[in-house]
Amino acid sequence: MLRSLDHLTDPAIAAESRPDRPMQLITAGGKRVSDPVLDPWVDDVDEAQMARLYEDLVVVRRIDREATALQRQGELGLWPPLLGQEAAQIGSARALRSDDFVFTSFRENAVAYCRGVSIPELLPVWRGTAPSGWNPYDVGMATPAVIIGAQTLHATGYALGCSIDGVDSVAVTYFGDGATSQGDVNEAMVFAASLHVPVVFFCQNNQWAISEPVGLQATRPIAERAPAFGIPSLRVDGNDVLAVMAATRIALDRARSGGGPTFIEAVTYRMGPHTTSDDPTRYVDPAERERWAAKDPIDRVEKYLDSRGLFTEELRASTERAADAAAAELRRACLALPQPEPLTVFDHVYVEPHSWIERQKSQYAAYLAMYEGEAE
Amino acid sequence: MLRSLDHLTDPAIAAESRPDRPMQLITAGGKRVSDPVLDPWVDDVDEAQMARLYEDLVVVRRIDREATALQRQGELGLWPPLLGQEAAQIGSARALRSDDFVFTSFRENAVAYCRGVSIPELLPVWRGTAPSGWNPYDVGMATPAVIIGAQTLHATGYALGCSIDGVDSVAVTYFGDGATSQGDVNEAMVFAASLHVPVVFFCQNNQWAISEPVGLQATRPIAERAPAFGIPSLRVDGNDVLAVMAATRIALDRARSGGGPTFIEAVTYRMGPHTTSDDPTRYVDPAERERWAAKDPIDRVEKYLDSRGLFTEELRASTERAADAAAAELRRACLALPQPEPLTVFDHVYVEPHSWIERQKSQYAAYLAMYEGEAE
Amino acid sequence: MTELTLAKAINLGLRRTLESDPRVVLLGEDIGKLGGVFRVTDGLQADFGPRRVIDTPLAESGIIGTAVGLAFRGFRPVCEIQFDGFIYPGFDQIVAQVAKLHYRTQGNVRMPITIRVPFGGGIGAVEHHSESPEAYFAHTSGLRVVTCSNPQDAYSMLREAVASDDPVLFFEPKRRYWTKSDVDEDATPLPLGSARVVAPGTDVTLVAYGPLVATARDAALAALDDGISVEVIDLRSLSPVDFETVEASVRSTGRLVIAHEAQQFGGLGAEIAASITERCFFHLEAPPARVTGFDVPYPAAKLEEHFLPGLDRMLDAVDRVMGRVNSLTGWEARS
Amino acid sequence: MTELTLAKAINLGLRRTLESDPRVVLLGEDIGKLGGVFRVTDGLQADFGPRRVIDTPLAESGIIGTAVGLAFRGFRPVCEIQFDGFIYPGFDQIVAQVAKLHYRTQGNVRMPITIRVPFGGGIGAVEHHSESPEAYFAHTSGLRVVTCSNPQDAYSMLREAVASDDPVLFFEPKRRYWTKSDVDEDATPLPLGSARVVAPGTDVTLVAYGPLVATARDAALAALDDGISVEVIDLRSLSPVDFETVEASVRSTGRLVIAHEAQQFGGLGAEIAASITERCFFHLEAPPARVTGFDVPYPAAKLEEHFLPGLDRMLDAVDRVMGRVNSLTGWEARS
Ligand SMILES: Cc1ncc(C[n+]2csc(CCOP(=O)(O)OP(=O)(O)O)c2C)c(N)n1
Ligand SMILES: Cc1ncc(C[n+]2csc(CCOP(=O)(O)OP(=O)(O)O)c2C)c(N)n1
Ligand SMILES: [Mg+2]
Ligand SMILES: [Mg+2]
Repeated sequence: MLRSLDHLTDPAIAAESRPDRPMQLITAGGKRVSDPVLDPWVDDVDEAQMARLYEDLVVVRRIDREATALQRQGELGLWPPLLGQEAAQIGSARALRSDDFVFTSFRENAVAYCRGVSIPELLPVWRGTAPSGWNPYDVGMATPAVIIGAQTLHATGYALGCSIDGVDSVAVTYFGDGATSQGDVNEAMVFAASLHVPVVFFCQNNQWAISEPVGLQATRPIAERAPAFGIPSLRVDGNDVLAVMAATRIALDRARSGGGPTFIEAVTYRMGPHTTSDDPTRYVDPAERERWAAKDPIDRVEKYLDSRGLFTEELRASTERAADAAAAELRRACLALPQPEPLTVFDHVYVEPHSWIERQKSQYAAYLAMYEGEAE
Repeated sequence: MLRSLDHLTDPAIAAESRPDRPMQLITAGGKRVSDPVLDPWVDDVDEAQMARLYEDLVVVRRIDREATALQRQGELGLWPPLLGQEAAQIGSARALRSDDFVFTSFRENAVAYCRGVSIPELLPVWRGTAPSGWNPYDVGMATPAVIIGAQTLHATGYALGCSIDGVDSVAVTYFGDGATSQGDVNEAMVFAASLHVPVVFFCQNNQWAISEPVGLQATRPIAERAPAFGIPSLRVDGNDVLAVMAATRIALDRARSGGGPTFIEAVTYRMGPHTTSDDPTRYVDPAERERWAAKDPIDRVEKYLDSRGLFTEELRASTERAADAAAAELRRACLALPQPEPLTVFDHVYVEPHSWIERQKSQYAAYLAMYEGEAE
Repeated sequence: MTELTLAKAINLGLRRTLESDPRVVLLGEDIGKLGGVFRVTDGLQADFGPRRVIDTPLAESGIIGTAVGLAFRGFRPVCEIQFDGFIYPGFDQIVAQVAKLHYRTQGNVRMPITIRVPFGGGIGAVEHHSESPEAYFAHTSGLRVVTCSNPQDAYSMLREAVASDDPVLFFEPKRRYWTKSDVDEDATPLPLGSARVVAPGTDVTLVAYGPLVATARDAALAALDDGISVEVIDLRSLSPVDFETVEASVRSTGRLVIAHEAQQFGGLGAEIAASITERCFFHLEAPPARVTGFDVPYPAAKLEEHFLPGLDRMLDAVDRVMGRVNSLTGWEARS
Repeated sequence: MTELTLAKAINLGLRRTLESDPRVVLLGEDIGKLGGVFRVTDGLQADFGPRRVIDTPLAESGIIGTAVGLAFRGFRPVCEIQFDGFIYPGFDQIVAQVAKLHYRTQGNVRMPITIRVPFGGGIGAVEHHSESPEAYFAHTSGLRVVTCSNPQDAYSMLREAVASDDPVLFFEPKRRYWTKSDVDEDATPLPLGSARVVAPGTDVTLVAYGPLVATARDAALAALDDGISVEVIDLRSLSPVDFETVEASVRSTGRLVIAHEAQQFGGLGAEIAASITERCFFHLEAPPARVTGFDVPYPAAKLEEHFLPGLDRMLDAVDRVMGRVNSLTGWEARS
């Protein structure tokens, strides 16, 4: 199977295989088209699986919408919507094994969902009740990295660990188009190629880094950069859940079988604001957004299923029930998040005892005792 | 003339035009070969100019040898030999205009020589009498950057300034193969491409970063990386002074006429130790070094001149006189460098008065006065 | 004289600077159409064009390194770092290049670069958006470090920072961006390196800067109710520190409290305490007290009120240097 | 018991650690065949292979970031930064990731990373090869910072640093790499966070660390000739500082001098002076004195003797805290 990627390591041919139109399996209109590179990697995806992917897409969009609403209502401090990027995240994350390990930026809530992060665990960071929501070792996914690009090196290091350990687990890192300008992301590619480690670089090119269009970060397609570092790359329609899954499987398979790193550019679009604090009307051309709305990742799966007679009322209803339940759970969990105890501010700074922190903590405890006493 | 580079912006074709053998005009055996891309750029280089380039090569090698000797004799704290890289530095630096501005690493003493840095000015950094040896504005060249890769961003910024000012001066930055792994160098390419500024990235791939072979930094030819950032690149025989000059002229011309950045990889070899503190016997394969010795940048020019009947006894003798004179001046200047005055340690920290430094300085002056008094 | 928010005062300062000096250029992420995430550069790209107000690729080392090259060519770059916690990828260029190039070139090359950094907490943000990294830069020779606490200073200090031939780290107290007060463009500013006594007092000197100056003034008012007269000094400049002003105050009060949001260990409070102790040892009635953020990473938003030194903790420290009962005496009794 | 140089003692420590813990891996530039520019890793790649002693590409952020990923997978990476001045490109990964990940993940992920940094001056080097950046890291919550002054400590502290489940910045006094003395592999080491009284005394407490401990001991001997008994403390740990040991000493001597090579403003001397003043105010006979590098970029080699605090400047500070004539009294008389 690896052979199918051989051509990508030769940049001369690779350039040809990455035309302006990214690789696709389901068109915006819901038509299944064939792609000789991708097809073999999803021939096991049957009707039931497509229905499950559909449910995933709908549920994570609903989670995202509900979280956005909670922020608007003042219940979350901030939320980074993934609206429009559902297929890129679901298609890739559903291709992973539980022993793989994922290092993301902060917009990858659908990836977290696929990894098994529970809905309540998505919230503490954004409600401000804790610096993170889950134990990375429970789900094989680090908590979000806010410093743009930093996590790509962590994935490279983790992958180095996998290869030292001789296991076929893979490290997968998610980052944006803007992140590709950071030194760290380029150093990660240098290290990954040089150390030949099993890491997948998954770039969601959503066309924006806050207000900056991707053209300000890169004058060539982003997927072109990796081969020059010695890392084959794939440019895939990021709104096509099936194509994304196929591309990710190719990359994972290469990694597991000792082929080293692969880079995937998933071409998608950020349909919402950068975060709930952002005002995209200042910089987004509504016509451009409209064009992308026509390529919606969920619409096309609906149409595809429908064209096969699979978009039954039962599927629609069960999916809606699942989405409703997720939204309700999100809201309930959000409001139920406990206010942290004051002295926990001193917890987990160090593993081992640290005289300075311990003194500060006990002094602050005395402070609280004294003034809480006064207040009573 | 720019047309001649057009093909390089298409990576598919560019890959073809950069075969394993870098572009060449004078072979290791001293034969003038033709290269359709490079030829037109050096058709003005006549016999007299070739003789001058020859003298440059010999003189800078002699300066380098003498400085190395001075270090061995304890007169310099350190010296980074450029042995083997004379053609890469002379060929490129002699292509520049005086209003261009150069940002180098620390091994570019031949570049400094061409920029008009006087021989005594090369030494203070290495003898430790001052943090730098010349005024950058006198010669259009920053003093060396020791932090690997940092200067590439400075060149990009300077070039941005040129383009804001609407002048056709060019910023040229020199760095090594090892430097290409640093985030800064990659960010410099991102910025240069995005801002479309007149900068030339000149990479001397001398096969080593201290003890690390270039294969540890890059699994693909270094010249391949730039096109992926949107920067055309040229891969040239760095031991061929004429080919290097032609490539640099191409890049400068592109920059001056609004074509933006160009990347040049000059393939050469570090024939000496990394610095005089280094012990390359720990890691260099003598056979490899021998193979490169056969490609010596000076030998081939001698042979080339000889084949044209130009390597006259007169040229040989006058060149030797020039080299002797340079070496003698170097030695004299080195020994004559003054011990800096103690209180100059406080000079030039700030442009404007700074209360804290002024107090420290006057307190240290009192200290010196008191204890120098005692000592008498 | 116009009433402006602190953010708008900086915006006005940038505008006037762009108007009066053609060598000034602005660089940063999202500073163009968006006007920066805090709108501090709002409207400037529209009015001065994309070659003077430059949206850069997303890389802080790139921003600072590019500014260095511009300075080499005689420009006066003003860089915006989007949030305090994002300055570290640019740390090498700041510490090894910006701070040292004038020294390295023996005075031949100047680095009149201003690096604007919204800093500090109190806005309920996620990680990396509430930090106070000023001590790193104040410990770095070759840099000037300043911060403002009110719109008038924001305006004038920004202009002085850009006019300075030295590199200046300009820390903006982000939780005070929306503080409003009068700004007089023609007012004669204090020199950039000087502190200001913002409330006179006789018993205790309370030194603060940036976002905590307002809190310190409130604390001084509250202390007065308790019969303690607190002199509040707005430090303004963190490198150099105007020790003359602090020293004069402490010589008269005999007591010093220093407040900052940054972590305590190795923070500026230590330097001020140490330097003032060196200079005024025999005038001190009590050891200088520090009221600071704790030595933990900046915590989650719902805990930040415990991390941040507020009015009550300042008053507790005032009690401490006054020799009154305070939490430390309580602690000593317990331990 | 073997006589070893400090460099060889660290080499031995690394070797024993590699032998006893299969999760230890070494990362750095030129640490393989070359054995590092100071030969601290000499022979280790040959004996443990290139998958445990890894020559990395030339990028410090890459080295630290890769180590973070390895730590995520349960490894104990030991990174070498070639020289002090090259740590800044890795600053973001250290400050924003290594230091914070345990806190960020609420204790779920540990970062048992050791970052080895040859530091300090006195070797006549070019720029960026003689710096003392320890205060940046000591001011960073979540990191431990230590340094050694002799071969025995070099060996045991390295082993303790690697064994620690917290990230440790391990500063190696490069100009003492060739100091020789006995190393006992079986000696029971002091805990990593503790200071050590290396010469007892009664009049003045002199605190030093790393390369200046030897100078401080010499100064104590010289002071004795002058009738002054100096107690020398080797700080060893810079975060946390073992204030109990320093405090106990100052309570008995009443006088404190702190010496470090790093620039003074905002350096560790300030923290120690401030903290000890807080704790021992009424025991102090004089304000704590600091003997440090000046607040200038590290100067050219031929000037470093003026930058570096040597024995004479230490004695001058001892005179100062003893109330004897010293350069500061001279300065005060002049100004
Ligand atoms: C080092 C750093 N600089 C700046 C920021 C502020 N910031 C947060 S997200 C973002 C844009 C990221 O764009 P991209 O990588 O394309 O990811 P996207 O937001 O589109 O998912 C910026 C500039 C940051 N978090 N970290
Ligand atoms: C940031 C940084 N890291 C490490 C070093 C130490 N160092 C000096 S030169 C060098 C190798 C540079 O290799 P290359 O870029 O190929 O240039 P060359 O020495 O071959 O001219 C290294 C690692 C440094 N100067 N700066
Ligand atoms: Mg994006
Ligand atoms: Mg090299």
